[in-house]
Amino acid sequence: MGETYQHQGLGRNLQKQLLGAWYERIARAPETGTKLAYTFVPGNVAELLRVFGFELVFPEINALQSGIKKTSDRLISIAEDCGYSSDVCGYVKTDVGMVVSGGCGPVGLPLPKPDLLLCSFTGCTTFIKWFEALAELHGVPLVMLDVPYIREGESIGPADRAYVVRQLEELIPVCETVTGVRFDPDRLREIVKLSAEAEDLWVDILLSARRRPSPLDAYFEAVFFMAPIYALRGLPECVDYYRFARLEIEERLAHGLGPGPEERLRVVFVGPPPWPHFRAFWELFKKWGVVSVASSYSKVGGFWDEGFRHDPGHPLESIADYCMLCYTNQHLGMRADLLRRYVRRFEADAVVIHSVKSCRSFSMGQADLREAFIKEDGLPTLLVESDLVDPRYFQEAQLRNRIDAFFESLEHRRIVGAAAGPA
Amino acid sequence: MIVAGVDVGSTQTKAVLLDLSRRILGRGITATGANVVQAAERAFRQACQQAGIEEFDTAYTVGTGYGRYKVPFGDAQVTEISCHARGACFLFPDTRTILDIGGQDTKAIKVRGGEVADFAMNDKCAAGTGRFLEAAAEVLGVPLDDIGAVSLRAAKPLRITNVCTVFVESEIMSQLARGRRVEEILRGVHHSIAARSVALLRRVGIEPELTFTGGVSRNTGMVAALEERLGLRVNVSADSQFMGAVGAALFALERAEHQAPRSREMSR
Amino acid sequence: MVAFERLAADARAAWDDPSFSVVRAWKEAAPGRKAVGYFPVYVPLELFHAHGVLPVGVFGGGAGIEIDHANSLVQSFVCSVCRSSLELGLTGRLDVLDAMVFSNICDVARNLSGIFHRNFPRLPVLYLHYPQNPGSSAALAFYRAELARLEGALEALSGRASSEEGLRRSIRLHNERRGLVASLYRLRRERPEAMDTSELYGLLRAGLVLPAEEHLALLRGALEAASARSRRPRDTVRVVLEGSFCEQPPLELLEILEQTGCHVVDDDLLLHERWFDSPVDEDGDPRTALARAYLDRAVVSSVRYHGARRRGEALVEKVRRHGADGVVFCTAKFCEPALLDYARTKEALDRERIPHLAIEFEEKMGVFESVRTQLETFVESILFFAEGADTLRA
Amino acid sequence: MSLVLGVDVGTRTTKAVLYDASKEEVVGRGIVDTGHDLEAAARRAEERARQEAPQAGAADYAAATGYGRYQVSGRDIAITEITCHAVAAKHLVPSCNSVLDVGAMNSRAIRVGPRGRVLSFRMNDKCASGAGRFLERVARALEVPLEEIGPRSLRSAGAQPISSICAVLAESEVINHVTEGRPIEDILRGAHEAIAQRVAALLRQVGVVEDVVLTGGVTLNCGMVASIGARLGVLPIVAPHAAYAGALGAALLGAVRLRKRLAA
Ligand SMILES: Nc1ncnc2c1ncn2[C@@H]1O[C@H](COP(=O)(O)OP(=O)(O)O)[C@@H](O)[C@H]1O
Ligand SMILES: Nc1ncnc2c1ncn2[C@@H]1O[C@H](COP(=O)(O)OP(=O)(O)O)[C@@H](O)[C@H]1O
Ligand code: SF4
Ligand code: SF4
Ligand code: SF4
Repeated sequence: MGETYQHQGLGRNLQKQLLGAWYERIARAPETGTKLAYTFVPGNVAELLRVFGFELVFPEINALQSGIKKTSDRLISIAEDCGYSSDVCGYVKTDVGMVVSGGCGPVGLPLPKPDLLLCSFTGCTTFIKWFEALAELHGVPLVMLDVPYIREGESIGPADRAYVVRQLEELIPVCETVTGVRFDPDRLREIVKLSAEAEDLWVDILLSARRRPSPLDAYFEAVFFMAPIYALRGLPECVDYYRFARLEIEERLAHGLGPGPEERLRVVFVGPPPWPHFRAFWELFKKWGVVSVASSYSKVGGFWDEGFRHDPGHPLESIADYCMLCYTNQHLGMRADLLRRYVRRFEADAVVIHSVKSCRSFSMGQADLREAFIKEDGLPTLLVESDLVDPRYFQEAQLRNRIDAFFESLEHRRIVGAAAGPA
Repeated sequence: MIVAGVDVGSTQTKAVLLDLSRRILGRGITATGANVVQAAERAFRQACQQAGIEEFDTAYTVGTGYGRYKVPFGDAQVTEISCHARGACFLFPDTRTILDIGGQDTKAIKVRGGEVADFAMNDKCAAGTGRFLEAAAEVLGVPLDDIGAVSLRAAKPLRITNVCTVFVESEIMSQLARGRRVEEILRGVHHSIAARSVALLRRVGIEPELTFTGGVSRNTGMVAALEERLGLRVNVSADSQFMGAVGAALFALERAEHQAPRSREMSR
Repeated sequence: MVAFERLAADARAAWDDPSFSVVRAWKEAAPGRKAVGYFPVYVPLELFHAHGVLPVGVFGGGAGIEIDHANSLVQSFVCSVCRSSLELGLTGRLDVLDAMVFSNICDVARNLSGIFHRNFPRLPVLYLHYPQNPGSSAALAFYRAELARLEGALEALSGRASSEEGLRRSIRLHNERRGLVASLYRLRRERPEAMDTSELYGLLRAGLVLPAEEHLALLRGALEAASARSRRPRDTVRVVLEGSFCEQPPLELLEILEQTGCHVVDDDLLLHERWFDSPVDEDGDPRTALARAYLDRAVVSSVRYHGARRRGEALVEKVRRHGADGVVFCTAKFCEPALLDYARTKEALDRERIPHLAIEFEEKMGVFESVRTQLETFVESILFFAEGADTLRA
Repeated sequence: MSLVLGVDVGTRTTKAVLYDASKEEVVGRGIVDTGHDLEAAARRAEERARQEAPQAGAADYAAATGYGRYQVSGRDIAITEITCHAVAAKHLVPSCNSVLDVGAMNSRAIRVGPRGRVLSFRMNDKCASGAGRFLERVARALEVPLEEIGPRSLRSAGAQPISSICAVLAESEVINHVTEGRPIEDILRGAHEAIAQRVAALLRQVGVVEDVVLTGGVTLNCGMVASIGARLGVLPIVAPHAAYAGALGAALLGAVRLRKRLAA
């Protein structure tokens, strides 16, 4: 790619710039008097917090960045020295390691302590333990936002919504006290509108993967493209970012470009990637001409491609729904149906599940999903295990064995043309 | 047309030649040792000699086994997991689960429609592998080929409590010192491996039929211990140790028949 | 008076049975009886009782069953109680149940509800979200709605609505049961020779499968018999056992605790009958009473958010209250709530210079030698070195 | 004189220490191969110790430790090896804060507090890959006497890394290295480093706080001591008569109990 095209690389580069600037704003918050709200990515209430001028800090993103920068193993061992078990979530350990070792963030800038610690209990019970730990480490009280799980065979109930909305209303005076800023409902509507705009654009990008060849790797690339919708949602630069990113994708579409040299197999990816070995992991698939056309992880924050939008007409209600609708807050059956829709909508040949040891919120039940896909849908499904930040669990030889054995048989089937369906 | 499959195992290297009708024409087996390429060539030559053909008569060769990434051998490489699955399903078409116990590793493979659906392996610890049996044979002074038969002479297995091969060696010695009989101890050792294998198999789920492959499947005591543990009849063939090579040869045959473009993997 | 040993054996026969014979027998005794399973840790037992439904604790298969099928549906890094509970279902042992209840104790348990849902289409799965923001003014209304959902399901199943008076009766009965459990714990705390930890555990665990009335009678008998028991007291150290609130340790482990000289003065095993630190209100609106009890008076545990109350402080307070010498963290392998809480509570104990030991267990652990050595060393480190004990020359 | 016997029945060797509690000094030490009869091993070790203290009478108190501690007949108390090693290390080296005991089958890392109290510990008791037996096997495979492997490993110019974690599989790997003509010294160095890495990791789990004291049979191997030091980045102190540390600890604790008994 490169020279002959105008917009290639835009998405990646701009994302880096934006995140860099964001980390700098966080580092300088004590000087600029900006208040920092720590909260979680899935189903976050960014819009409401922004009304009060909070800058947002996401410990998961800090952990993830440490993974990419390959500092997570050191941080994890610091946390393990403090008594954290080798069997608990590596994100928590990476973050605790960062705080304990002096509060230096993943990009080398300081991470000042939170002014508000908002534990949005969205899809992961570990969140509570994590912020309880941060509350103790920073000496800052924890504010809880309890989000009911979407239960088997049901959807959001009126009691669920009322509960979350009421808690959001209760959060407002807390934010007012911390920031000294009065709540302004009009401002909230404006911010919610900006979110919805960015969401529209992002969905365009995601849906482009329906084309053949897909212009985008909806896993290995999308996990970078998705960062602004989490970190910066509700800000004008977020909308701008997706405008530019869409230009890149449109250019690829116009020239029939794909993310790699060749698209031989279209795959739906499930689960977060192994950040410290991101490249190596991608290579294991590239070698087989695998392109991801949809993924669950790029939606950990929200299901815009399934029709959800933040709604300026009902800001709090839509924020509440956003909280409850995130991927890991849904029961397994809904997750399975979503993935099946992806397979159909994006004409995928197979499903690949990367099951991470750290995150049982994602991984518990994935082996059952595989069973369901193979048995009930006749869908070739591969499950591989490693971790999202702990490099110790990334065993390349084992992974290669599994991945090769799987694609070998897919490809062999293709070569010999035998329509050996599943038993 | 003749094709070949070569399985470079951690302990032994095996080669098999097949003709178009999927008949085995020749077999070769040799210790792997330090030089993987030489071992592969030795086994291959042996098989050719046995079949009475010239080496260049083979149309397509697929390499497999732990050595396949180190030294690409043949026209294409396929994982040993796929090869064992292919070989086992060829010899026993109703195979759903495979247990492969080799010299230094043990694998449990679940197959569906002849393809690998899942697998689990133990490859960092000698406990539960052929190496464990070799160690026991050595301590007890019984030739490896005989341990299975000897173990079957005991009425009951002795309970072996340790898992680690090193610890088991001392355990065996103290049992000997306490006057326990060799066959009893051996039966216990076989049962201990069977228990570990079953635990590994449980990780992928056990569904009949179960086919037992790898060098250790030649051991009748091991087959008996497994069947007892599982309460299930286990498929074994005289070619069980060659299963990986047979599978590789079958892949070679299909590729050759379809004059497939060579695998991309190879060009890397 | 029935001998304590007899009652302990009866209790064991009731619970240590992966085929749930007691439940089967209860159902067969009268037509139309329904039994509903629940996964740890807590369910409002009173509601089941008021609808004539038998709540059955499904707390794993223990060491007694082989896992043949569940491993292909649940990955290796998940605790064994999930795996073995699923195996119970996959092998037909849960056919005796008419529904199954799960709650938001951890990520593993909530997704397990989904696995049950897919694999057992004939077993209705009910998921309860216990409110984690007890400070919110909306928590009560929300939780009452959750309880109403549960009641709706129980009513549909049993064909029996619950009256307010009936529900009050159930609350009274369960208050009494909780009172007996508390008395047994008090006795054990004061006179370890009255009963072993494993015996007390067995008595409590029988309550997972027995109807409340029967269990009440068992506990009453046991309290009387144990009080009359006289055995030789042993040289022990007083410990609080912490971390086994969901997956239950093998009985052998509890016995080893005793053998190595740990006098367990309090624990968090089987919290379902010790969930509240004071009785549920018996007079007002019973549903509000149950909801309020959960929000205001639930014991501190790893599976519930307790507002500003710090886990470490609560544990230190527990240690002081019972005059314990130390804490044994006994956590299920891969149990994230327990392991994460360990890291933080450990710090509080260190600050207070309270000795502690961490051990991990699995339902089917073959060898206990290592655990035994660790416990022995721990006991020795207290026995030989306690303040005031004859000191070693440095 | 009140005499205390401390006996440590290990997996490979059994050690006995005779301790004069009134003079607070060790009067005899004995070491024998454990063999299969644990009870007899304890007796033989005691006899050996008595050869150094022919004038000693019957022991007033016997404390047993080690993996065969429950097999010692006539013991007054059985104590775990962890408690014993900690007490002995603190006794021998009062500045001690961390102890690393590497035996034939097990390695133990201990953080010790005042008076030798165990603060926390870790052990490796399921897998032989991080203990002395690994070295014995390598020595055997290379046909080098055990006493010489340490000194020879120190003559190596560069270690030949051993990639297998398993003691058994490492043996085959070692043989392959020999076939490929790698120098014996380098292979030995590699084997020592492999163990050092594992035991150092174990110690790091409880905290490396100086002074670090080494105990157990592996301290007889100067190559191991050097490798462990290099791995930890601190100079470990080899306790005097380190192989007897377990037995000494048992004797010291036995003396405490004896005093208590006499006082009662
Ligand atoms: N006749 C036999 N009886 C018992 N065990 C045998 C026999 N032949 C081979 N083995 C075992 O088989 C192992 C080799 O198995 P193999 O599957 O060839 O291993 P790999 O593929 O890992 O090199 C040897 O380690 C040995 O323990
Ligand atoms: N003379 C020696 N030279 C070098 N290493 C030795 C020597 N004697 C014993 N060892 C090492 O010490 C180990 C035995 O340690 P020891 O503490 O006696 O074990 P245990 O207490 O488990 O019996 C052996 O495995 C060996 O590696
Ligand atoms: S368990 Fe998963 S969702 Fe929860 S904090 Fe860890 S990585 Fe995030
Ligand atoms: S030393 Fe023993 S337990 Fe350790 S890896 Fe080798 S065989 Fe397994
Ligand atoms: S044992 Fe722990 S992880 Fe497992 S279900 Fe229970 S609370 Fe969850």
